[in-house]
Amino acid sequence: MSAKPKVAFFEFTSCEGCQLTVVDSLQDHPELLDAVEIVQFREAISEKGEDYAIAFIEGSCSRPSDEPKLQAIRQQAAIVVALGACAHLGGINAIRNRMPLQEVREYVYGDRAEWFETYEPRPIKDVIKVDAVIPGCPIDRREFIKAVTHLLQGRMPFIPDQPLCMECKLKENICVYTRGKVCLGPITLAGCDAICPTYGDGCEGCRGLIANPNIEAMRQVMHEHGLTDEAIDAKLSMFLTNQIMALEEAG
Amino acid sequence: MTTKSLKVDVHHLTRVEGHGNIVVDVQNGELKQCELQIVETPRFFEAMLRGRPYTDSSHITSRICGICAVGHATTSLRATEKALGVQPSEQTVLLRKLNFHGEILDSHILHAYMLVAPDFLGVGSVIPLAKSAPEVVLRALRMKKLAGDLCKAISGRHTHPIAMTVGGFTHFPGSEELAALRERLVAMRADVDATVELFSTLQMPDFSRDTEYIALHKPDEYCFIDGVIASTDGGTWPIEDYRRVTNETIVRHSSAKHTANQRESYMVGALARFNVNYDQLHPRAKAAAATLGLKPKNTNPYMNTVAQVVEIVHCVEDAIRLIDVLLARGITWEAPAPPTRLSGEGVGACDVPRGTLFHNYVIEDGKVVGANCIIPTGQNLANIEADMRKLVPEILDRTQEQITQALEMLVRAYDPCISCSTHLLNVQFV
Amino acid sequence: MSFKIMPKAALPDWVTWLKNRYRVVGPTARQGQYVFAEIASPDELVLDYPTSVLPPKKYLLPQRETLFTFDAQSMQMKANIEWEPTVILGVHTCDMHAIRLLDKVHATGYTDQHYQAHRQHTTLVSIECLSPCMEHSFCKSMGTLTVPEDYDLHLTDLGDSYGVDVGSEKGEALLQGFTAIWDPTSEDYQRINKVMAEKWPRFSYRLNFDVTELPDLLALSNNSSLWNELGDICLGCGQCTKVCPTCYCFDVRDEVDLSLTKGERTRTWDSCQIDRFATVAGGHNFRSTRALRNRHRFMRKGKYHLEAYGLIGCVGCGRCAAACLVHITPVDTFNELYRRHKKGELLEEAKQA
Amino acid sequence: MTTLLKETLKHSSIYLPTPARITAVKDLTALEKLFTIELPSGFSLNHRPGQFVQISVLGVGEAPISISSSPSRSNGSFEVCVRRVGSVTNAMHALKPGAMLGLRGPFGRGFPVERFRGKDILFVPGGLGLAPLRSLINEVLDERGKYGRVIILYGTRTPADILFRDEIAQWQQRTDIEFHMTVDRPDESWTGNVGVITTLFPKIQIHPRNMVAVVVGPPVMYRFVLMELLGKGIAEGNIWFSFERHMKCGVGKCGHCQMHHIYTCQDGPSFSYAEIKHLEEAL
Ligand SMILES: Cc1cc2nc3c(=O)[nH]c(=O)nc-3n(C[C@H](O)[C@H](O)[C@H](O)COP(=O)(O)OP(=O)(O)OC[C@H]3O[C@@H](n4cnc5c(N)ncnc54)[C@H](O)[C@@H]3O)c2cc1C
Ligand code: SF4
Ligand code: SF4
Ligand code: SF4
Repeated sequence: MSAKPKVAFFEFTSCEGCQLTVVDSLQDHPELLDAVEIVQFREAISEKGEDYAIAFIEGSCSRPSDEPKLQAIRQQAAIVVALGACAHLGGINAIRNRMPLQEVREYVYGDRAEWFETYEPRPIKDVIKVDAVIPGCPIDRREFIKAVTHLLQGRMPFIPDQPLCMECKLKENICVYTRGKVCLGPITLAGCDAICPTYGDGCEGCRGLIANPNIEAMRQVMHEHGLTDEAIDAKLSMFLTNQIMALEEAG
Repeated sequence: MTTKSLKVDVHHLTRVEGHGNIVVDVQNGELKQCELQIVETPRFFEAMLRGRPYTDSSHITSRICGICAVGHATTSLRATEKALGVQPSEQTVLLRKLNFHGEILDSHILHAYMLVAPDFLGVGSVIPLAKSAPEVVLRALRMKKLAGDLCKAISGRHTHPIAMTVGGFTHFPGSEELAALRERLVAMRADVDATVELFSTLQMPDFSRDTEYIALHKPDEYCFIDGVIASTDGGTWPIEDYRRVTNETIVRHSSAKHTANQRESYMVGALARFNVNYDQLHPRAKAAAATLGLKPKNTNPYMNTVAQVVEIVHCVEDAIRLIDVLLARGITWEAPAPPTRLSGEGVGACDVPRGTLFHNYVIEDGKVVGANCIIPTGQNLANIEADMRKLVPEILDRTQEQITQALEMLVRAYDPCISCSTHLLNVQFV
Repeated sequence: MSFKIMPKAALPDWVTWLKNRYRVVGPTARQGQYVFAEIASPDELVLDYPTSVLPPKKYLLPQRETLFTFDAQSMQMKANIEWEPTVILGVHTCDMHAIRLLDKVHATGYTDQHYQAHRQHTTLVSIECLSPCMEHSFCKSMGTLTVPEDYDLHLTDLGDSYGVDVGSEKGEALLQGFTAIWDPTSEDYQRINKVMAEKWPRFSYRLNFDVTELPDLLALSNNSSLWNELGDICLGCGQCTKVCPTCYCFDVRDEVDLSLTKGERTRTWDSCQIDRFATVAGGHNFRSTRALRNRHRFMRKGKYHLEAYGLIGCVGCGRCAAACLVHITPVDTFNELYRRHKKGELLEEAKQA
Repeated sequence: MTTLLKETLKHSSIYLPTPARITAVKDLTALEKLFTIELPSGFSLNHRPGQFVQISVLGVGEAPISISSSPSRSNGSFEVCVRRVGSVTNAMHALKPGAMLGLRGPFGRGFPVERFRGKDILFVPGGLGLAPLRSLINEVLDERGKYGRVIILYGTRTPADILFRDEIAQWQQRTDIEFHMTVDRPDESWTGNVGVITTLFPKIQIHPRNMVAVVVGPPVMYRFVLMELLGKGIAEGNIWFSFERHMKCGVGKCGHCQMHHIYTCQDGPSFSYAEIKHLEEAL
């Protein structure tokens, strides 16, 4: 690609941790600023260009009035990339999707619930067409840079399509199950370098499910390691609520 | 007296975390409307914690904010630990403090260099700055990397720490790793000095408004974790009494709630900490404050950024000290301290980069049944509006552009974390 | 070649002595398990370890390895053949058999120079297993409880000393000039005879049939419903293949810098248990179910390798069984097939297919 | 003159490609392009029909691609026909004449052409299968006298998928070739046969004793064509396929192409039915 592609960053319901990770990626790759032209990035810059070709969207869509904004971005951008678990899966925001919406609203806003607009948080692919995903909560810095090189090459970012256990074992981590904890590694996509198990915690599934996951077997394993059905449900709903609800719907 | 009319409508303020609008309406010299509107989507974190195992809370609430993730996690763990009678070990306490310094450094460097400095250096953002003053940007990136690496060594990563758990840690840094970080921190002093020098040359707008400053306080250290709530207006409160200090109210133009203590509003954050805890600062930080022309009690909110620079100095020095203590003790791979009960209520409080943060949980049989989080920016909102109300008339003779910029810079000086502050809740525990 | 005795007290000195000449790796403790790692000081070495998480093959076929670096603009390419004179201490006999198979694979047909470079500069110091290392190992059944002939040095724990069998010149070189060893006395011979005689009863045969029957048993099992049963419980996580000392499949990827010029092509361990492993363009997956992928793995271990390389593909180390969260194990799988075979079920199922 | 393979083997790594230049690119369909690749001077390809090369776009990756030109016509350069399906193949499609690629190979054992001499040959390419088969077809046509009847049955999904139209036009003209074509789904312009490839079989006479059949196409096609051929009494050893399997190395190491104990890249990709009929995973 000859001219620097113009890129823009947008955020919807999110913690902005993924955008922060983008900023952090400059620490090791300041040349990123030579490779692309950032025309919009509200968290970090005041400039505002509307002629972007690649849009990175962070955050889930969690209210109807976000939808037209997403559509406007889709209109402009040749390539839309979902940045992080919120945009990719609905993320942590979707924990509440198994709870009755009205109850959730009233718990937090009491009798003022109607003041604030919301609905079930969803991945942006449920609202607009998404061309590529950079998964994770937050995204992985190296993977972000890699994804940008792929986009510069004119191809879609390659995201590993294998379970996390594969990466975890490459690092020769001690399986967290043998350390008395549970982990969603067997059903979660790799690519984060198994960072949670590496630091002694079980994977929470932030990168989303592998293709054809064996959820039933995963539940069985967690059961065997002492989790109640309720605790298993909690594990599977940290990041995976929407994906698992979709699987349930599909039967 | 001017009879000027003016409408300022900054839609989606940039270089802050989260979505906020500034709306000012002056008609014939009279200030009709002056609001910082928080238009971020409501997040419902408190509702999301309910019914889940207490071990999830820190991981979920860390996702309130990507910048204060360690702060949220630490506060959450403290709330849970108090609820369940967990006594963390001395090593845990030390590691948490060190981790916290990493986050304060990371956040302050980001704010001071990348979000605020462009305003003073006449550029729109860090991107043109990278061209016009590459050494400044590279220095910021270098310092920020070290801050991030500090967090990484202790908890796996800064944004959404991994190894922090109720009662302790699930992973420990090696002593070579700590020693290497110490060496880098020592070497970073040159960058820190350059930072002090840079900010001592930036002319902060001349504005002041006396208000109540609130921060956590401990007599023997510059406090970030635990302590008591202290006010420059006098008085201390145990953190369990946080509701008596924060007195939240709902306002319609904001999906975040306003707070007030002994006056109509109060301020939290670096400047508040500086005003409350000046005595506990590291001598090098006090020296830096002198260089920067910052003395307690300072009532210019624009100086919050300068107070952050002072804290950068403090945190680097204290991090070196903490590493020395840790290395002298030796790191042990210890199991997290266990809960002594599975039901209870607890309040955790930390002074995170942007100010005092409270988490309050009620746990029953290991499950969270009630949660309340009060976020620094939420506490600052009323104070920011009060500042704006005082500032606008003072600068009404300027152009609309200048006024807008002054207001933007004012809000930015608070380093608001809008995505954090949108929880707006009115939770009554039974 | 020869047989020597080294007092245990001399081991630290020997390790230090080796460290001055080689990169020395061996089993070390990590959070209650053992991993092969570079030995920084002799007291880190644990020679009587049960088993390691990953087999020592990682020094011959690293988890990630750069094949070559390139400049995409100038089309300059430079092979990355890496090696470091390395001594691997404390290799169990099962892993020695596995390395033998890897040697065969990488020398059959085209030569893989990357593997060869590592291999040629590696000296293997194996150790006699005197009791089963864990509940899952079944080396006795697989015939891997004795060291294959091509060892360099082989240690046997004789109590306060090690018997040191020298198997090659490479092995000999590890002792050249090290003086704290001596020729065995008749007492030493008696001791080694005793140790060796006593070890056998400690191990049991865990396959209910002789391993020589395994390939034929598997040949009959193509249509067994057992594969579907395994497929139902298998998580498809691929851990079994990562920890296996005889697995060697890899994936290849390019990485390039942001200017799209300089980069490298790397290979990474892959796994046939992963969904897309056998998928081709157009989307056809030749092993589309976990059942088929499980079948492939066990066939490879018990049959295909024998046909392709003359060596059986499983060395009975038991790592895959220990790693499997849903308890799929070679022993249970093979025994269950055998049981079904005896009941005539396999033939029945084959006929129906 | 050295062969590309010898050069590949001389490298310090079997995985190191040799740079080569694209000299021509021709659109065949919306998805397929024909690339002419020039070997470095002094090199010959010296391949057998049915063999493939590993083509690299540095920075993107490597893919196994069959050699589409015949040995007799691969003097200093050769042709490959590439369908764009993913990263490497898309990257190739973006390349213009003059661009550089990396080459390794040729790999695989190819078809045993000598054993086909004197026999009637039935070619059954389906879709992209014509790309590899074209190498063999042209080899046979260039040595036409050495073979018996030459029959080609070509099937594609739609008329738009037809490859090598110019050459097909020539084949259709020739009286020494029996050529039949079909599409699964016709468009308005199509006047020929409609239906899957097996619907062409009734159009030809087969004497099984003297016939070799070579079938290359998508996996789904093989079973049906095989049944047809066996039904006509053609010997199992005379029915040949070329298999596509996922491949990463091309030299029997990466394990991806393994079916049973056989490495498709080394032992194939061409196999006779006799060789693989007992292999559960082959067809
Ligand atoms: C012996 C052989 C000869 C071939 N000849 C030709 C040919 O003449 N013309 C042609 O267009 N194609 C040919 N192919 C197919 C071609 O190799 C694949 O289309 C190509 O590898 C896809 O690579 P990619 O990077 O473009 O796709 P990717 O982005 O890697 O993936 C796209 C899809 O292709 C699959 N795939 C990836 N790598 C391979 C691989 N190495 N082998 C098979 N499938 C793969 C993936 O699983 C995925 O489904 C041949 C394949 C083989 C094995
Ligand atoms: S995916 Fe995680 S890190 Fe990224 S914005 Fe969402 S909550 Fe924050
Ligand atoms: S280990 Fe799991 S939860 Fe942790 S970052 Fe990786 S995918 Fe996300
Ligand atoms: S198949 Fe299992 S038991 Fe056999 S060698 Fe591999 S890991 Fe060890």
